[in-house]
Amino acid sequence: MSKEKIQICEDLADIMPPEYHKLVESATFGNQDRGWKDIGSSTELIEQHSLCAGCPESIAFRYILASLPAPEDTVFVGSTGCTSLVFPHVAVHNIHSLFGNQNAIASGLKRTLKSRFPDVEKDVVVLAGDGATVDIGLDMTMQSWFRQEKFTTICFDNELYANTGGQESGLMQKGFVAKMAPKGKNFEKVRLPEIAREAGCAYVALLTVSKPNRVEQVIKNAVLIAREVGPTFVQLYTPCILEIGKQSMEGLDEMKDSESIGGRFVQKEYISDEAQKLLDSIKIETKERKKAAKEAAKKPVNA
Amino acid sequence: MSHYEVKAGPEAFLPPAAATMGNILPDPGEAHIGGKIVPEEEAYEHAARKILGAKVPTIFPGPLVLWKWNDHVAAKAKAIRELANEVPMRLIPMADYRPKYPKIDAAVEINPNHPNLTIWHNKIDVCIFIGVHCHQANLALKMIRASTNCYTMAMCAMAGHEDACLSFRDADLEKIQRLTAAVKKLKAEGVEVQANSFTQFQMDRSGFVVEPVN
Amino acid sequence: MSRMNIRISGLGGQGAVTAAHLLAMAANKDGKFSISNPFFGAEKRMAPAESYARIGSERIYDRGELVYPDVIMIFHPQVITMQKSYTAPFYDGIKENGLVIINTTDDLLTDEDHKRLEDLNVAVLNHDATKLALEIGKTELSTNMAMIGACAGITKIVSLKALDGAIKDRFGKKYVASGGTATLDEAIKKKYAKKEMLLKANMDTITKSYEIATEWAEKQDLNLVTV
Amino acid sequence: MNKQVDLKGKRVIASKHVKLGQKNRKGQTYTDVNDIFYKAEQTPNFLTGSEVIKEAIRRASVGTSVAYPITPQSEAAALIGELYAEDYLDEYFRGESEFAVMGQCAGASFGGHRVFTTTAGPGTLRAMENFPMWAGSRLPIQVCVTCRGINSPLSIQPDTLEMHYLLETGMLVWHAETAQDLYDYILKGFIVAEQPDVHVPIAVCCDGFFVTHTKDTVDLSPEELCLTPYNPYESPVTCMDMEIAPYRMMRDPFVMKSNYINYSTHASWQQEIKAAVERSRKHTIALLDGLIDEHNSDREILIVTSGTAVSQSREAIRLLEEEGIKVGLVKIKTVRPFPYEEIKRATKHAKHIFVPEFNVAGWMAREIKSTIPDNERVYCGPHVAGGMTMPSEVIVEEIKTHLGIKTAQNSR
Repeated sequence: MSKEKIQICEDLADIMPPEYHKLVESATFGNQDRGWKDIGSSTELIEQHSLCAGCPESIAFRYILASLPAPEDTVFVGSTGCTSLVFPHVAVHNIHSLFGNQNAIASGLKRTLKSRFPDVEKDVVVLAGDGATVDIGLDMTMQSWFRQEKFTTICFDNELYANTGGQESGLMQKGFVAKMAPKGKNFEKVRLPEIAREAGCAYVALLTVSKPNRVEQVIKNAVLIAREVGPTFVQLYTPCILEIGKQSMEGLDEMKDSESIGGRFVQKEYISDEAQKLLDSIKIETKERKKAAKEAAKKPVNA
Repeated sequence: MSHYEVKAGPEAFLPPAAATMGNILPDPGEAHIGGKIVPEEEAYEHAARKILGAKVPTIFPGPLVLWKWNDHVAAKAKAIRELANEVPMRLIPMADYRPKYPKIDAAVEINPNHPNLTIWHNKIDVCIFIGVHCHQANLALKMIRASTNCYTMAMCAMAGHEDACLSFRDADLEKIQRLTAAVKKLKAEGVEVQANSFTQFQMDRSGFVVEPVN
Repeated sequence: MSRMNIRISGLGGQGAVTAAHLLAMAANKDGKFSISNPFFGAEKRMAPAESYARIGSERIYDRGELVYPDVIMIFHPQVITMQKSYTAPFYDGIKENGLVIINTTDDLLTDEDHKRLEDLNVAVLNHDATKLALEIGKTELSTNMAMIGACAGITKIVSLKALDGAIKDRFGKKYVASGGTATLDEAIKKKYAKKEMLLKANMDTITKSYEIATEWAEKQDLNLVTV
Repeated sequence: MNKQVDLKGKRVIASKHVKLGQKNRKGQTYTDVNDIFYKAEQTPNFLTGSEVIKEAIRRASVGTSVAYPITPQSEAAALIGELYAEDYLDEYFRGESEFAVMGQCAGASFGGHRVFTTTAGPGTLRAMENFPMWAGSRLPIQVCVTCRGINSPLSIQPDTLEMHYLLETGMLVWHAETAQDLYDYILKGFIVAEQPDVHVPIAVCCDGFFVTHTKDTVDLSPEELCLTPYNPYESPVTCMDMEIAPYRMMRDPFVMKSNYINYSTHASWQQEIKAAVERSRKHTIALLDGLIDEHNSDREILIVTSGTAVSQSREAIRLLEEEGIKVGLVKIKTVRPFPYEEIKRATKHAKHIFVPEFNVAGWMAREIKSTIPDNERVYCGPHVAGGMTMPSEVIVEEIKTHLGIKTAQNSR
């Protein structure tokens, strides 16, 4: 599709509530250089969310939506969990189906969109929690990587089952006392980034959402590499402040602590050679495009 | 023929879907009134009379005609406006189907998850759904029948709706115009509009341009 | 209405399923009604495998395991000696005036078996199909062809011409029943190098076996059902 | 309870699609389903059920098929792979489990493809969570269920218990008696399931081995004709391709939190799925010539059943007839929607109604008992299960015993 399609019929425009006018007028659909800085003004992202106040997941959502290269041609696949409370408010088609089969749904969806629209890049992005990605859905997560399905998997890692009240998950750290781990979790946090790399992902990133520019770059890399090269995986630490006993304002500090040296979420990136080549060429293209735009702006209009 | 008459409600805490009561959708060239299959021609006049006899006749345009996703719907939107102006009828949009957070503004929009709020708030007694995806329209129509006294009609672009009190099928631009023509004809024959006077609200991105006045 | 029910008991890999399909296809070509189906457990060589061909003068609805056969063919001695069979004894359910063809050189039946079959007036032919297959078809894999030939020779349930046509349909074009069967087909094809040679060798095996069985049948006092 | 839809002789409105008459990349002509079956010449072929599935899919303009091996459907799923290699399908791959396969099918259907897959026995149960999700999401996916045993101990043989689990999933459930039925139902099933007023998934069931592995004569429509392709925009819900409004669109909205919605939304949603299944009657009657078939249903003794049990009953009726016992037959073609009114009418004169079934539960007999008046007329059985065959002689024996007619066995 093109952004031109997201328009209101003139004859009925005056009865449409303001939020839809904003959606059309100030959306960054079609803008190649959209990014996290647009979150204050672009209402195609999320206007309101229904997560707990101060939840880092809500800000992660906004960064991700702002960083998508082509939201007008992106379809999300979500899974059961807190994220599914946000999806109805997002101006991108999104599918919620079952718990754990998000990567299976995305596999069928991506292949179909590729076959129906061979000349358009339709991006499919999976966005699910750690329970869905690692526990109940691990086989489907990994099998989609084995099969080299060309879409991006994003895992919101809050190290527990937040939506059901804080139960142990595979991505929980060892020793953490939680529901269903009354004596503390007795095995290590699953090393999903390493698994992703070994399972065939062309690009893997592990980070927190404390720094928006980093999130933006990682999401752009992941989506663009998924188009051309193969599966990509991004694991974002979005602590559940409620379940780890923190206050609304303490989410950012928690993320900063965990990403400092020796922490669980020191930023890691794995880029395959082919993916790196692609990123390099994109970098050059972007540079040239911006330079040309700058020069065009310098020239007098009637020249 | 059906024994289950689809009437304006309130019908029950949870009324059955009309299809499970044996009501059948019309074939091309037909429509249904109250569950009874009639020639389409008959339905235009019936619908026009219902509209003209209503105190608060309202059109609920759905996303398929509010959003200009192709040229045909832009033409349909124009025809809907003409119908609304001809009667006149109120226009209240159903822009999408999401459960809205924190709440929907029942005065100026309708949501398929809470359609009765809009009917109650605006005291709507006759309404037409146009351009709503069938699944969502059926949910809303049935919930309206459950708890309001609104007479519902559907201008469906596909196979029609048993859960409306009256339904057209294959409704394209021409059929919307024919309904407008039926209204015009009745008015010319001396049928008077019973609608309460009102001002159609208008909005832009800053909010109301014209506030709804009953 | 007349009907002949044929039950084939063999071991996985012997072509029992193919045999039933060929008989049914041939009957179909002769203008009779027919239906055939296999019955087996998890796919495995040398495990019991059964198949059934029902041939009749009117449309046949009956399917599944054939409990009351007119004709029983035993493709491998182990069906009897090792009880590799879904029905035990292997002739359970056979109808009066029936026929049993066993691929064997020796008599495998006990005195008790003989008595029971005699009481039902069931004829038994010990037929060395594997030997025929090796001699004429030049491969043990043609055992099923020899068995089909014997069945047709005695019962005349299908014509040689129709069998020839069925074989051409089955092996003449690319046919993949399952990975396993495809491999088997390939193995046979390699042995014969050319498809035509395979078809001819199969048909020769059938024909020779048909002649031997016809000769045997003429000496018996058979009262088989005809279709 | 619904009234009977009398639409015999009507044509289903199937193909107002723009592509009618055009050729696809394989040179097949997109043809109205009515013309494929009722105008074109049908040619007899001697094929197994699995080969018949392949031949149906060859003519079905399928976009995506996802495969997973489980006996007895593996062969059909693999044969569809051959069609993919020949470029009849756009997408085909092997999934990692039935649960995943059904998810992959859902994804393909959400994206706007016509989707076909196969499953059997334990696989059907592993996939089960997906089926009500398909229905609730209004995905008109077709799954061919080649029924086999599901219980422990393991059996790969025919058994129709798994169909019982499908009854309340919101899917259309049709039960083929023969390979011919299977061919017809697969092609016609797409057209019915994809009607915009229906638009729910369909399970075309058959008894594994008895149909899939049996070679039988089947009339096929010409290879040069194929179904008109699926139009994803002629749907009661939004196609998930960002090409259609509304753009702020979740399939399906998480109608869970009471502060957003009235709970009647959820209830109405379920009712709407049920309603969609009911709406399929109109189209199914036109295409399948009724939801049931009747043979001498005015007789006092009737057999009412579906699937292979019908075939075995036909033979049993033949045998009984030879002894002068006259028995009528009602074949049930669709289990969802259930032909309540048709069965009520067809069994009006019957004094004894026998329901032979290939499962221990006797679910079909329960369905019939809950439908007709004076249901003590219904005799639940005979039953076989776990791969046992049901010889016609056993049906004969059980009918005679129940009616108090002496036989060699029951007088022992």
